[in-house]
Amino acid sequence: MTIWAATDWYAFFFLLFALLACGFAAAVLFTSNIVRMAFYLTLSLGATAGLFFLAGAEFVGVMQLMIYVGGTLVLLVFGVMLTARAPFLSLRPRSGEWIVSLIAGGTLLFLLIASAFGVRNWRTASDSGPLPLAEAQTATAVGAGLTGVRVDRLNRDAAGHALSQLPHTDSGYLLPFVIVSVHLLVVLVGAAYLARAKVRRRSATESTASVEG
Amino acid sequence: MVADATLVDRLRHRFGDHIVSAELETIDPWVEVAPEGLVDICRYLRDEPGLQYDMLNCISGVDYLHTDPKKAAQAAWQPHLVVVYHLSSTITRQRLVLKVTTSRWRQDVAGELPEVPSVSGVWRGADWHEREVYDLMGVRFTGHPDLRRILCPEDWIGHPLRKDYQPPEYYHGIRDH
Amino acid sequence: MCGLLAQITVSHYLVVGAVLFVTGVLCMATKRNALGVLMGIELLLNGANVNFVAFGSKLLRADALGLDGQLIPLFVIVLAAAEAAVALAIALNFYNNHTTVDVDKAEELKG
Amino acid sequence: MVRERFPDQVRYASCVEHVIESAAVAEFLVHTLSLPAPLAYLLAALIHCGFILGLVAAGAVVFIWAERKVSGRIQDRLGPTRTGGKFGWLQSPADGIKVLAKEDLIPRAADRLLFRAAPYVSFSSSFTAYLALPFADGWVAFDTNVAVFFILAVLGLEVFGVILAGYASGSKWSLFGAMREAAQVVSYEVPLGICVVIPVLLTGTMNLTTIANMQAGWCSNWLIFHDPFTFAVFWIYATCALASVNRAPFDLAEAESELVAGFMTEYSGMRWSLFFMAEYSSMLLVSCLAVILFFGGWHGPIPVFDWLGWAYPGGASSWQLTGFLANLAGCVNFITKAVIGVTVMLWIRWTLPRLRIDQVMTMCLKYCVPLAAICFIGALWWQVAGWWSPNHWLPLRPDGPGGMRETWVVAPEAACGEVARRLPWADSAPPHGAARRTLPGCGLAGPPAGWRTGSPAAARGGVQ
Amino acid sequence: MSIINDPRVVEFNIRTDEMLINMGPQHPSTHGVLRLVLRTDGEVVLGAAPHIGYLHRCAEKIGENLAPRQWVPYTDRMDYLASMNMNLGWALVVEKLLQLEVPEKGRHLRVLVAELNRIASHLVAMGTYGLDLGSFTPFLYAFREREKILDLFEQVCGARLTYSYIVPGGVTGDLPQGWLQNCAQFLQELEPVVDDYHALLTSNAIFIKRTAGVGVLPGEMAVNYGCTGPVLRGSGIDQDLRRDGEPWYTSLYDGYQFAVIVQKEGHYPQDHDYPAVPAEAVLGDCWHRFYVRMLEVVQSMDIVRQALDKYAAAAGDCGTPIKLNHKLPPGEAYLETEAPKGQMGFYLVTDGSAIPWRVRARSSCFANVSVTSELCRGCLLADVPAIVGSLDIVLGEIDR
Repeated sequence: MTIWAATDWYAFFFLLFALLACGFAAAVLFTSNIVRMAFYLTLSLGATAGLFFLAGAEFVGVMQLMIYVGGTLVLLVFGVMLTARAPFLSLRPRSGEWIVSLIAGGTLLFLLIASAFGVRNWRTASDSGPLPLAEAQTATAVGAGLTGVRVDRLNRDAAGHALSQLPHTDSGYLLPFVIVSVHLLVVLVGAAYLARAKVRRRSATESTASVEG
Repeated sequence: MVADATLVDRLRHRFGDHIVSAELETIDPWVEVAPEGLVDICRYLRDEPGLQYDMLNCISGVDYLHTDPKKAAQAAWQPHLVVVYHLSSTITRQRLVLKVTTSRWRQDVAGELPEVPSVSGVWRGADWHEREVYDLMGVRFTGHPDLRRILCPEDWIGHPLRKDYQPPEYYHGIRDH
Repeated sequence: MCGLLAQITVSHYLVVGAVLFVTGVLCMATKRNALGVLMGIELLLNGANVNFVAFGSKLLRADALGLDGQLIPLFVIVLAAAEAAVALAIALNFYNNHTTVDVDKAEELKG
Repeated sequence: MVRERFPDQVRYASCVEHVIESAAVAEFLVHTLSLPAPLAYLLAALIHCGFILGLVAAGAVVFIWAERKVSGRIQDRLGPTRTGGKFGWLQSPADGIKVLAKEDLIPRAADRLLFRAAPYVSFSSSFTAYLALPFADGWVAFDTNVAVFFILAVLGLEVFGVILAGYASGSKWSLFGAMREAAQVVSYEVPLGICVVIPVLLTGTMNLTTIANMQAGWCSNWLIFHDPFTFAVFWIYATCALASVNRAPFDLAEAESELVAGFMTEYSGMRWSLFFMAEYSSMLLVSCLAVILFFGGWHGPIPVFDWLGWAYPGGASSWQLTGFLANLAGCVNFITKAVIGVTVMLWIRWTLPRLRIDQVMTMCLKYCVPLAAICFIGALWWQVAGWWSPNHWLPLRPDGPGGMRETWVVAPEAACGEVARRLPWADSAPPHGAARRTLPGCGLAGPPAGWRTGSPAAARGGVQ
Repeated sequence: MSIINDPRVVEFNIRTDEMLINMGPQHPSTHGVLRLVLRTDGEVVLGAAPHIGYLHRCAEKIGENLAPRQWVPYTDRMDYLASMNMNLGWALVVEKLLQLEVPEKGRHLRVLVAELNRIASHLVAMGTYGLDLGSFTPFLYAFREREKILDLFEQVCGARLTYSYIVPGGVTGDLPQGWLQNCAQFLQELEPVVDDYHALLTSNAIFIKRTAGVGVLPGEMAVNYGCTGPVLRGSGIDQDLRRDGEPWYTSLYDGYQFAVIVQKEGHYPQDHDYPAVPAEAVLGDCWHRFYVRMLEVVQSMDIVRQALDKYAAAAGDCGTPIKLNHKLPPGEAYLETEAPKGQMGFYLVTDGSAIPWRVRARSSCFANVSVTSELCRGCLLADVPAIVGSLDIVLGEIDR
């Protein structure tokens, strides 16, 4: 029974998702087959979504699953299939590049990890302890934040009634939200332009070519 | 226009010697034409108002050869091949039979397929029929766009509907029963 | 569990973020396939997102960044999707013109 | 509750709850059976998973049998009659055994790793989506407030398995299936998303339990009857959902008369049956989602248990036999509605010919998207204008003054007022109650977390 | 209009690779062992090359070694869905060579079974066409009714598929007791079911979307390729050998009232209760070919009714089959009959012995399927089964 008492599920799940995310990220790096890379990337991104859930960012986690894993990767696999012909399926990096990149990457990784543990404040939980679960349920707050109301900045009494009003100047993330919306519209139009219609050109050979059996 | 004396006269008048003979007193009257004039005659039959044989129903090959030497000696004909064209018209609803006679082998050299001009330029339906006759009867249709075997495998040897055809004993290692 | 993992803190998340980030950078550096480079970018952005979420999580620290830590990753994700679409379009165009997706061959900027 | 009793375990308790809302079961295990808390949580999680896996597997088995019987009846046949005696009820298990015994073939041209992985990707994603699906008030494995979004996202991953399978098979037919699937995904996901957002918009929450509970009472309270636009949007949802689960007339990825079997061409034995089970469980899933979003979830056409006073009152935190029975009946009610939905899918499959890929894309992008968008605006307008809706016709709940719809908003008044104040039409003061009804979601978490679920979260008071 | 010829459809600026795929000979919707080699660009089929011969059984060569009566079972196996019509074609050409007339009663009996088999064949065509388009149910609905026809045939000749019933000179046996009533009852049962078929397929919106305007075969091209039967009439060419054939064949139908079913541009035949031509449909498309068959089912039902009365009224016997050693006068005869799938022709050359010198079968499906490559050029992959299915081919007849 002691082993059960010592088990910390939070740490367990964190480790699980962290290892999955890092492991599959490494798999993306070391695979040269492009389709498998896409597959590993999905798993890595999915595991990261799990980390987001653990950190209490449910909405971001689901967004990650929906847009990143679902949308982007379907798009990517689409691209892979369109361009996947045997010679390009596995383009291998040159070995010299490998060494240089590994040295640089290793150094970067060391620095980042050192700094991650360097700040004492990050390394330890604050004395007041983490907030309870309910605070993590943030979908509505995120939505309100995007529409310009930072409900999380309201001071509230015990019953949840706001003690003060937000300053008029605080528009939350309304502006970035609008900018991103316009940006997406532009991307949409741009994509439509890239794949725009062209007048069909048909060579005579095409129309008369017969199929070889 | 029915395949009658008037038609034959018309054809003779226009194509002269290309009309070899005509048999009108039989169940299905037929006109025999020379291979050289076949395509022109067919085009005429298809396009000429009043004839308008716009549909090629069938092309058949008939091999006249007695494999039994006794019967061959009694036969009234020398061994030959006949290619029979059955035409009809969806407009006049008339039917016509054309025949082309050719030797069994080109210049009687065994293995050299006899040649008949292709009418696939006149009726596109002739394409497959000619391929079938080529495949099974061994007639080379000159001017055919894609003369390949159609029913037998591409690497089949021989033309099965010929009277002297011997089925192979083995095909890709498979023994014939 | 061992002492280092006795309590999962922001630092642990930062390590994951760092690993993802570095992997992404290496992917971008070493892959010759244009789509592989694109995947490297995705990993890199993802590593950054982990950091944001960790800093913003009130489960890990009381004095956390709060909602900003979630809103910024949202923008990153959305923009990454848009970026992926554009990059894919570029890759496909490149493939159209050069019949290859090897970025090392993309010396000329003209299509 | 957990927090008070196990102050040192609160951290992981709250976080494990995020992964698996096992608190209620875990609490029982800890208190009554005196198990150590971590073990209790593990057991609770396994019980939840077991229930869901059982439901998915049993669902697939039952639906495969039902498909045969329904198709048989539709086609003037009997369907299976012998296996297992009456009605051939053992047919699906018999098929399962047969499939298990089959040789597992992997083509030489296949990418072996991806070929093996693909069925699991499909199956596990359609299984995972069930985690966030409530079956009755509080009967949910993972009570998240982004449940709608979660289910859509995870269901979308099923497609990834299909695409992988098609690519990895090394067969041209499979590749065609995969490409069709990819093309289909990008066309149906957009209208499906818009359709699902409309009930979310009306209820102001993405928590499926709350959405269902807001439709308590008579069937007139169901969201499909909220206004003409929600009524219309249900049919768009049904169309897109049919497309999302690859059922006829949208079964293009596996179109047997065109692509042999599409992405499943090279699969045999167990791997093939995993795809099969994924398909059937997603059918049930989208049907369940439709029931919650449009047909009141576990709240029946007639509020029998509200009359009896058995249903858990709001904020209840302790286990009650009557409440349990009400939930059980609600669960049966819920599954019955979902099964009716699945049966309609079977019926459609055996009636209609298949569409062509360009027609599917045209339909989804050219017709469904604009229609859904119009319905979105229409439903929004209906709500904002506060026009009459059948939802107002009958009291929502006989026991509460004004019904639950009026009382559920516990959001901070100030924040609510803040949003309302900044809206363009803020000056023309909305009618009494309309502000709340139109903008119910501006509270932090809508209803208190764990609202009426009896979970510890409720005890902690949710919002603060 | 096919996709690549459609000016509204534009080319996208994405480089794609052509793919060569083999559809068949083992494929669910090539109606047997037809093999189509498709050159595709994505979903668009740039070219289709049909390959046949996988079911070649040397029937013609075998015919040179058998008496005409012995060859009857080989005709069964040509269009095995319409064996009666195959039998009839062969019997008639032998009789034409022999100038052998069949008694009045036998004539009506032949019309009766041939038209019944036409119904059966068209039902299969309809059912499998639904299957090709992804709708399974019409297939079983069609087979349920066809089953009743097979039961009737079983009562007549003991066989359910390969009848060998109509033989040169007559038939193998007269109808059994009570058969006429059974047949009349079947017609009564079939009548309302036809409406179901129209509801399930002909007027179904998705069915129309999938077939209307797809695989358009202009009348001229149909004639040029030698297409016949419903394929030809669906393209608006008014030819039905039961009315337009040789007297030796049309005399069979003397005294019968029937109107040839032919589709016309913009003409909506409204003299029946069946669905009107949808606006999207183009003359000669898959929908029209399908519709011709559906209307011919009704037409054949009417002919069968007439035949039932005429047969009952006729006196005498049904003809005497020729003997195996019946000498065939030297000569040749060619006769085409209107089989369900098109004009089935037999060519018989004799040299005076009891064994034919040469037997040739002109297959309607052979000509009909040769047009596939023309129709499939530029269509979508999903249209290929729709087009091949609308041609209603039977490989037994094509490969012989």
